[in-house]
Amino acid sequence: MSNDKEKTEYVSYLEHQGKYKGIFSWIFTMDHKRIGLLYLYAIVALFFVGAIMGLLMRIELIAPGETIMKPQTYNGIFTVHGIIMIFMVVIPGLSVVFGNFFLPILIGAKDVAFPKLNRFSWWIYIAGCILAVASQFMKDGPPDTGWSFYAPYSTSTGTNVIMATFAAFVLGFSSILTGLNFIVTIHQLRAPGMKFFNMPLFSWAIYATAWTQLLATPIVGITLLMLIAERLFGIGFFNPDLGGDPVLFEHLFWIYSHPAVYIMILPALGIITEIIPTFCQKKIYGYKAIALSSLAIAGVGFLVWGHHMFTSGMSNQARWFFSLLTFLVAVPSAIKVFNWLATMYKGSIDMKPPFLYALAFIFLFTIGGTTGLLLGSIATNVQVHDTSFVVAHFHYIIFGGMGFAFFGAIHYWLPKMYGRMYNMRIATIAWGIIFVGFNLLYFPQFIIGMQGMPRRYFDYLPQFQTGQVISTIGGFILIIGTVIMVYNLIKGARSGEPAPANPWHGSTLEWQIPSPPSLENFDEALAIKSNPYDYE
Amino acid sequence: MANNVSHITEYKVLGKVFLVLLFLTFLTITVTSFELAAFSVTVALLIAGVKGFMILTYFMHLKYESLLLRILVALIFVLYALVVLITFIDYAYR
Amino acid sequence: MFSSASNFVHGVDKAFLIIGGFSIFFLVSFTIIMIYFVVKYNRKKHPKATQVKDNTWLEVTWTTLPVLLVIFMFYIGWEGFLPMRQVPKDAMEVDAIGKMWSWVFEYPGQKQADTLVVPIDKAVKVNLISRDVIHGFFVPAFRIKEDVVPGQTNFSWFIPGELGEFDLFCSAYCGVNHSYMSAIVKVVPQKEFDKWYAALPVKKKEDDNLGLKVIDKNGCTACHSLDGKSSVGPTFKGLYGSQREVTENGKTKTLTADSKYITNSIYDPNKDVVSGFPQGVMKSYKGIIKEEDIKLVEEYLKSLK
Amino acid sequence: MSGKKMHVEAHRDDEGAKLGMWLFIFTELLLFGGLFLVYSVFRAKYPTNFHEGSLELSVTIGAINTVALLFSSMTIAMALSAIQKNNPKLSMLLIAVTLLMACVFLFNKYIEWGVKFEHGLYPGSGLMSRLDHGDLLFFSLYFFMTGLHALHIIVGIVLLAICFFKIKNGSLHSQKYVHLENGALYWHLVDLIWIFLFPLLYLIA
Ligand code: HEA
Ligand code: HEA
Ligand code: HEC
Ligand code: CUA
Ligand SMILES: [Cu+2]
Repeated sequence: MSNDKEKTEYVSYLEHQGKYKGIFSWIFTMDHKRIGLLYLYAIVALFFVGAIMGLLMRIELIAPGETIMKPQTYNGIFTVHGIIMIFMVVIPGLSVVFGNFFLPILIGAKDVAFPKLNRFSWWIYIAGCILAVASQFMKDGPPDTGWSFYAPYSTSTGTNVIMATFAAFVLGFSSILTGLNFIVTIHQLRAPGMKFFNMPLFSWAIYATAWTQLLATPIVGITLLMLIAERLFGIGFFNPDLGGDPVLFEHLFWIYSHPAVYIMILPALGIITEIIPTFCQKKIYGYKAIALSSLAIAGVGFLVWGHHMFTSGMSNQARWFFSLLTFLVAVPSAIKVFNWLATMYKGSIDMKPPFLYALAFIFLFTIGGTTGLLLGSIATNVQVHDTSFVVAHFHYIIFGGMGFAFFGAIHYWLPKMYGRMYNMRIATIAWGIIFVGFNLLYFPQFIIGMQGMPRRYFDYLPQFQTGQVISTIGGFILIIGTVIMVYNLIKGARSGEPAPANPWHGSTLEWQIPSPPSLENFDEALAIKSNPYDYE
Repeated sequence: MANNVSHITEYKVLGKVFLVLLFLTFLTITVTSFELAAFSVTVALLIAGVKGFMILTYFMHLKYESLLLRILVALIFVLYALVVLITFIDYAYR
Repeated sequence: MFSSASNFVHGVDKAFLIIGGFSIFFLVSFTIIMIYFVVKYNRKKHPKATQVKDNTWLEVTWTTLPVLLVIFMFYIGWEGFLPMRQVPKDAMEVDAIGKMWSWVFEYPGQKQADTLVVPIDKAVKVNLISRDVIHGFFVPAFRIKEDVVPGQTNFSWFIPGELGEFDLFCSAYCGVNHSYMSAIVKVVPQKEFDKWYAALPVKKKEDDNLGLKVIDKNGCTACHSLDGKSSVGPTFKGLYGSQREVTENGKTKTLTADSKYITNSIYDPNKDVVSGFPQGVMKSYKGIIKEEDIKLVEEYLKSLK
Repeated sequence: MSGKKMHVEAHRDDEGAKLGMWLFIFTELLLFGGLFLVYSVFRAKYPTNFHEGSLELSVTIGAINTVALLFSSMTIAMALSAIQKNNPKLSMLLIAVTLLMACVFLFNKYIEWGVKFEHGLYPGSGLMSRLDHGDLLFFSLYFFMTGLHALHIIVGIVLLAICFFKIKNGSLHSQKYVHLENGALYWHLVDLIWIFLFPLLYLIA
């Protein structure tokens, strides 16, 4: 593979001098690690914007009636909160940050298959973000449709829907190209000797995610184009006044957006699968089962979209079919949880922050997932559909799942990415505050949801106030914890103590190279283990 | 990395495939001009399916590609068919 | 739990209890297991991990058991749900008409009310009709919910089992005043219902003012009152000919509400925004309301002094 | 730091590039797949309107276009064979023929759409909004699907034209032809989609 390269001195990718200098060495970089960091910064910034909007909603909801904003503003805020969080933070999220940074390293490659394409995806991601943010400030005001853009409301409201949907389209394009890139990378660039079943499980998760991105995103792409055409020309696809069918829009939207939730969670499951064996110093239990369950989730996950539409007037046959499949798709997730617990059994457990996040993940994911079962059961869905129970479900599983996995991943890999260490004590304290705040914030929403508090409500009846107040308090605790965490991480990355190459005694490939890695990742030939989690 | 040596398809084969496709096109037009009612959709889609298959196998060289790619292509069509079928579980029973 | 407010409460709450029970069971046992492992196998006490071999039987078990369990859960849910789609033949039919931010209930014999009054212990079938966008018909106490989709008639039904008043919410997001689109379901004894029904006035003949018809058809009254009250948009009363203070691109100016102004307000509502009202709420009706019809609207507005 | 200036040294992976192209084709198939799904739903809902709608379209133009695309598909496949056999001249000629056919297709499309536009039938026109529901949906779908397809034709033309010039300046040759291979794959995809569009829009009665 390599030509006669002379032994070179080690230079980290952060210091490497390329063709461009200064800021351009980042904007024009083709290095997968730098692109990963660029995504990280963008995503953290957007997450911050989205989180502020979440808090604004919480403040508004602290008491019935108008508290700090008008209904129209509230509607704009939850829409934009949803669009930012879903399309710009969690869908790309883990796969573009940690997938970009670590996928090539984990499989022993120098870079992704198409570095230029990778850079291009990053550019259009930014273009999409700019479009979406701009749609907030354009003349007609922020879109107020909810992130699901349901027709015919979205075809008739006067707000800036076209720009927001177009932004989502552009972001989808970026997502497709990233997925494509990763699939080819995994197929073509595995280090010699590494078979599919020798790959670390995070790569498997990325692989399954990438397929979902590749195959599901085009459907929402075309749907959003149809929506735009509908608004521009009145072509009638989704407008019942013109013979169209709004439920068809729901179908098309969820054909994408249900698989999209697995785009969010699969890499998170993969990261937890990396963290647990490392901190237990133990081989992962049931490697094959975990690898295949990722594929199973991605595959079956394609066919259950109708569970978002149980009350839309679908045929009864469709209702039971989707409900049954929804239940079945929960099983592979359950298998993963069992395997993680089995991995901890007789391990040698080190309670470092990444592991704490993994534990919290299992707890929160179980709550989020099992409330998913309550949503998937038709009888109970009728009661809690479109109530804050759903809101609690997906915050638990997205923020509690994907979000905590993100926090765990950054605590796990920060020493490798920056070559520095953060303060463990502060990290642990921040973890505790975040965990408490999180549960205070979302748990009450399950209860008021079951009692009938509808979602997307600017105002509510007095009987729901207790829950709403607790929830708002939790929101503030949560944000305190997050700020401490972020501060600690930034400080660590900039001026922490230098980190050794393998601070956690991990066994996968990224720990066998210096921290931070050099430009080409691997300057020496490496030995591929047949099981990446070999702690013998 | 080694350069792959793709299979080279002979001009003659391509020409023949084209003739078959031409014939099939002619066939659909004539068949659908009869009133076969419900069948015309099926027949037209069937013929289109055959044509698509020919293009995939010969023009797009799938015949000479790796088994993996062939399986993937097949899976995409299966997946799409499933999505359509499942959507129609709703529409057919409304 | 298990109130008798409607005939579905039992089935739904049973599903809540069973599925929720298993969920809590798993949550609690996972948590206990995690804590136990974390304490027992802590690195301080257990510095070297014991490698454990995969056990195929264990894996097969924890795959098949959950499969059986979820199929059982599915069945419980289906069982609780199915009655919601099986309406008895003798059910009384009421149309629930949702339009932006209010409900109207139409009883047999062209009688309309804005509260859903129903007799106790009698089956009621509610036909769900939307005049504009998707709404949701949701009565939490009865455990029923179904979307009100324009262009298609969905339905919901129930047998109320308790006297009293119950909240009815719009559950599907439908615009600015989504959270105010609520109503009351009032369950009364049969006698009282009969009396109430008899007293209910028959819907008045549609107003034959052509301009008002256009306004009704396009749902303008969702935002514009005809009687001087301010709601989402400015009232129509006394609008025509008055001086309007509007903002365009941040600049405030005063215009006279003449024919041109009305046309512009309908075709390009976000250009001159009336002070004190939000921008972007009213959509453009270009291509939806024809110019002739706007003339009719104007005639009508002139009459609203 | 010699030899490491360029991060990704000119490492070539034709196999990977081709796999990438196939994956892209998958997304394109599903993109149109979404439209076909919409088509089938509305066809099931308004069978007679769709029947009558398809009678309005000229089978002759559709058939000519089908043949043009099939023919171009053959020539581009031959162009690939030619370059593999180290015959750049012939390859360029065949690409030129392909491009010509593509232009014939677009010209026909232009005529077809032009007639409709003259009759006032185009998305957003006054006539469209007065049509029957089923007819409106048929023509909306017709314009949307053929429009998107035509867009793909144009992209294909650009891709193949690039290949043409690459052969001309010698950067695409019998040892390095993956660009042409991918361009051809894309072109076949465009053809493949048309093969389904043609009967569904023009023929099925
Ligand atoms: C990361 C994102 C994510 C993930 C992974 C999931 C996972 C699941 N979701 Fe969720 N969901 C969302 C994000 C997500 N969801 C969002 C954003 C919405 C709202 C969209 C909107 O309307 O705005 C939503 C809405 C939603 C609905 C529609 C609600 C409604 O509007 O009426 C339903 C209904 O079935 C549902 C079900 C499920 C199920 C069954 C799973 C399963 O995959 C969960 C599997 C996990 C477990 C089961 C837990 C682990 C296992 C155990 C603890 C062992 C015990 C379990 C068994 C024995 C099975 N979700
Ligand atoms: C990733 C997904 C995600 C995340 C993380 C969140 C986070 C939060 N969301 Fe959520 N939310 C959605 C996705 C998400 N949301 C979606 C999809 C909807 C549906 C929209 C719709 O209906 O269409 C929704 C809807 C929604 C609602 C319901 C609106 C309604 O139906 O009426 C509410 C209400 O409370 C809410 C609140 C919050 C809050 C308080 C947070 C908080 O957790 C935020 C707290 C965040 C922090 C504490 C982190 C702060 C970060 C920093 C401080 C970083 C500092 C950074 C630097 C220094 C660089 N959200
Ligand atoms: C979703 C709410 C909504 C609907 C429906 C709506 N409007 Fe409005 N309308 C508004 C708001 C808000 C304003 C004030 C802001 C502005 O000028 O854009 C307004 C302003 C106007 C004005 C200018 C009023 C003034 O005081 O100067 C006219 C005239 C008007 N609307 C006519 C109509 C007509 C006719 C319809 C129905 C075909 C209609 N509106 C439907 C919300 C609505
Ligand atoms: Cu009507 Cu919400
Ligand atoms: Cu889902």
